[in-house]
Amino acid sequence: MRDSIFFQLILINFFSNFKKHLVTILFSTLLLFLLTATLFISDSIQFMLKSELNAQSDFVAKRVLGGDFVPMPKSYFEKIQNTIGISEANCRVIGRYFFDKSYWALIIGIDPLEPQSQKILEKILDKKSAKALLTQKVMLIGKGVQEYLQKHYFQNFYSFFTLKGKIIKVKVLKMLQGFGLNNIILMPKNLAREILGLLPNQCSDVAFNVPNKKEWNNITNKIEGYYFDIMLFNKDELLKAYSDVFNFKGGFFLSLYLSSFLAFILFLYTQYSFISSFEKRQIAIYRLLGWSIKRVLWLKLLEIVLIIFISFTLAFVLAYFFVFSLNAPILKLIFLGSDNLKIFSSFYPYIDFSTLFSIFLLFSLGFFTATILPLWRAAISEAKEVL
Amino acid sequence: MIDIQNLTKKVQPNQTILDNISFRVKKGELVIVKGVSGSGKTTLLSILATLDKPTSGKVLINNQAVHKLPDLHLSLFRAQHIGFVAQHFNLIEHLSVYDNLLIAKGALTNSIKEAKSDITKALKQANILHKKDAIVKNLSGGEKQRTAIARALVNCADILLFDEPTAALDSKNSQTFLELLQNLHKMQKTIIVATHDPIFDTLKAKTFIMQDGKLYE
Amino acid sequence: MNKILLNQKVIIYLSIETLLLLLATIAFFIAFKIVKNWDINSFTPNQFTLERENYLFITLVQMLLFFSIFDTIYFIYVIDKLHLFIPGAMCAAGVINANSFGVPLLLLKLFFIFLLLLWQNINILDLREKTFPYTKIKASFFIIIFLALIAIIYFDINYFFHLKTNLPVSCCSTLYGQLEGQNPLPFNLDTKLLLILFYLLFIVVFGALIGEVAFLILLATPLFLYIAYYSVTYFFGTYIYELPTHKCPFCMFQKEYYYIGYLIWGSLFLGTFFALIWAIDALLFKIWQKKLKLIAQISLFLFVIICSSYVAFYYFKNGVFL
Amino acid sequence: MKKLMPFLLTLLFLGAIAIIFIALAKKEAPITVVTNNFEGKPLPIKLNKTNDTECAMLIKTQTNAAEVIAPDRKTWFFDDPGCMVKWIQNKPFKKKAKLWVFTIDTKRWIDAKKAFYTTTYHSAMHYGFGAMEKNSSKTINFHTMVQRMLHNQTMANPKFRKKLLGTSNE
Repeated sequence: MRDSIFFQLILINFFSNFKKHLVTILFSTLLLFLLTATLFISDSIQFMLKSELNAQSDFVAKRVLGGDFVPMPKSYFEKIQNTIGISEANCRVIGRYFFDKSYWALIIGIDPLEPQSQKILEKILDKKSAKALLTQKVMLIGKGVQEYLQKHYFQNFYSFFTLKGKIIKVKVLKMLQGFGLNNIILMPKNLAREILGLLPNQCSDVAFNVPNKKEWNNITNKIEGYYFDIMLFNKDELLKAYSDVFNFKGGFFLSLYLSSFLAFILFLYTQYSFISSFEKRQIAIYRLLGWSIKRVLWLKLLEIVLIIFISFTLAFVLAYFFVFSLNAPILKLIFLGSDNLKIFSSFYPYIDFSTLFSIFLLFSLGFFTATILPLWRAAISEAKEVL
Repeated sequence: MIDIQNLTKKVQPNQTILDNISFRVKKGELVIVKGVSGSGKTTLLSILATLDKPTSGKVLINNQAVHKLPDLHLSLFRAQHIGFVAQHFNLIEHLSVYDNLLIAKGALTNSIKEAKSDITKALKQANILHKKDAIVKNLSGGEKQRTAIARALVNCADILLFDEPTAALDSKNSQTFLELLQNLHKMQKTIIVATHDPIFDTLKAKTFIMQDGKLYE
Repeated sequence: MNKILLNQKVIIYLSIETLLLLLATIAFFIAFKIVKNWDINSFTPNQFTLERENYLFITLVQMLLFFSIFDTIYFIYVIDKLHLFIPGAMCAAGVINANSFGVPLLLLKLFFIFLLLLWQNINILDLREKTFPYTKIKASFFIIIFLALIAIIYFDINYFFHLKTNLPVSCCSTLYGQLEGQNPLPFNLDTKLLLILFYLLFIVVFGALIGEVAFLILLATPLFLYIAYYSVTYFFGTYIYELPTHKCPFCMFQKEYYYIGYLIWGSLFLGTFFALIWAIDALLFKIWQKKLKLIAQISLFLFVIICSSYVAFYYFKNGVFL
Repeated sequence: MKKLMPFLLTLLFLGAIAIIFIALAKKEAPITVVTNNFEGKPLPIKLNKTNDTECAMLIKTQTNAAEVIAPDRKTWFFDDPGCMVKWIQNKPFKKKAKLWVFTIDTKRWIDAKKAFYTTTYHSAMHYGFGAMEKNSSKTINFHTMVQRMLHNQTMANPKFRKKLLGTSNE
């Protein structure tokens, strides 16, 4: 690179026409920054969702009544549990607890003695907290819950108001760390039943694993045939459903972006169509010295490559800082506006390089398409005209 | 060797700049083309420098019919064989002397290592090595000319063309230029100078006179 | 609105295709003019303009080639990622077979790159000569390329607009798995014969490259490409996935297999394309290009080595064949 | 050596072509379709050598198998009446084609449109339709069978299976 005359001349030309390029770089950096930042956000969310889903159990069986999911009797659980091919079946007690209208957290009842179908729970439960959960009225809470409690002057406990009008005081045992655990409360199963208003012989739903993925279809077929009122959801279906949401949002944003990209292309075209006499003279001198049209054109195109490269690097650094350090103020609202995504507090720095590659491809192609004609027009400047 | 046959150049159908010119220049010859301004000297020179194409006639340089070449090959030919020093030198003013020569070198090669020694050599030949890193804008007229000459020499061109070389120089600098020209002549370069300055009358050279687009010996 | 059309990757892909079409359209107009008016011996201003436009034309097509290669890689990547939205699809195989436009589209895209490479080759030969003898051929040839691009765009639109997200498709195991009793291999070959053919044809192509037997390359290379496709899908693939029942040409593009698919298919196509171009040069233009030959040889060799080494490593590791 | 090489390589290439021809001649491929069935009568199925066109499985028994004979005398084979119904739905010759099933009770080919179907038969693709020549209280007619097949009201649907059987399939 350093031994390349081409490279030297690109730099020389770049700084000669710096004012002109500066405007371009500013615009393209802004545009790329917006796009990169949104893609970072959506990639990061998708990654977080995926890893959260991977930690979930393979299947959840839910009971439907009145068009909504309702608690199911334990007999359902027992029947499912006895099906050959499934493991870690769990009669789950899980549900939303509304602190007030604007804030709710997910209560998950756990029994440390049962096998856990959710891998993440196994990780959280150390010996000490398992013992406490067996014997005391305690809970493990996420960061969001902690913030709520502090705001409302609860210190290390909360008084739950059950659906039957009873008040139950529960001590905070530990804080939960990690994404996806923001608004979660873990507590003993029976306590959770009481707070959520479930009867002792009821489960919210049944979660279980099917280790042999080839059996998934068979098991679904079998268990769905047990009762008319149960539905089975597997991890893959959930993943598809989640992907859809962000697919839509990302795509919508991208469509908006593309219209501004079109404007940018037009801007580039006019920007580079104007060739100053200063620039024209320079090219004429190149031609005088034996540079062919083809060679001049390539030199100019490589200058564009340099501009693209600078804009891209700038945009990448800015977007990374904006999303993963500043937590994407403003832009975050577009993505996390809907409340079902409350579980995230900050973005996990995950970058999908293929998306970066695709932006780079599209952007550079657009850039070249816009500038090739003006550049060519500049490159065919005849030396004799400026002698 | 340059061989021009029946060269005619028209700008518009009725405006003839060069009218049926034929002549030959042998290798290592020094030729002076005299004529008042507007007589077509510059056009003739730019056709010889392969920058312009004739309306009709043949231009053979080193046995290559240059008027037939497409731009890609013509440019390569120009870079390899022709050094052109224009009246206003055509340097890029805001760059250094070195960078100006680098551009010329860039037409043929992409290796800086290769270019560096050639550039130093050419600067030495044109006696401007001491100003290597100076910005062209800050040079005097004579220095600018020497830079332009160095640039013409950097690719080891065998044909050198000068358009009004002394027009912008004072008499002292003009004298220095003559010495330089004689040195180049000794190096067996084919040189063609278009001028109306009588100072060249002192030189021993083949002389043509240009008048209204016609060439007389 | 179709859900697929709102996918980021599909939008980006279709935008890229639009831009490529734009580039190609400009090139097409110049090509048309060149075919009509090009005359290297003429000294009219018209010819000079045409010559200048010729350089624009060349740069445009070179850009088209450059971006088409990345575009095709990106296309494979996109359809691989789309399997999330299509019920039943496990990888690109299901997505590309989701409607009847997918497979022709992919084949067309590969063929398009081959055509562009061939064009670029003629271009190099053309520019080397001082009279630009092939410029008219080049321009006419580009008109064909342009038509191919139009076809690609047509298939693109049809493919993505008809990609249904509510209809289940088959995953690769049913598409490429052996149907009961049915032999999926061409010419009724069994695996043993397929492998014999694979290595035999490789020797023929490779040897023909060394011995510079152009006509043989022209005959044997397409057959080798065909046989190699089946060999990789039905034999070598199973060693990549380490599963005798997993027969799929696309899954190897995924991260689980270290994206090896890009290398395997890339080297195969590069090798066969360059071998063919070399042979065409030799037969048509009587030019023997050392560089092309070398690239073809290295790519093909690399391809066969990678494929074979998967089998060899599996054998060393487990002591048995699948 | 250098002169011999093209010759040798050509020989090798011809060898490759020869292998292809030998392989082509060696064994017959499974049957998926039979042309020129001019009589319009159902053909006997070569068991384990004939593919079901819809689900691509080999047909292992003639009982409850089905055939479609198109107006152009092409014949297709199916191992389950359900497969036949599914396959023919988007074919242009849907109405003109002749449909045949091999009955369970009388063990012979009859017109599928005139046959009756039990709903809980252990059929090849688990749709549950078993072709019968004789009507009974447990059978449905062809039209109902087609409707149920297309509406996913078969034994392959777990909820519907439960309704049909009254209990789970255990």
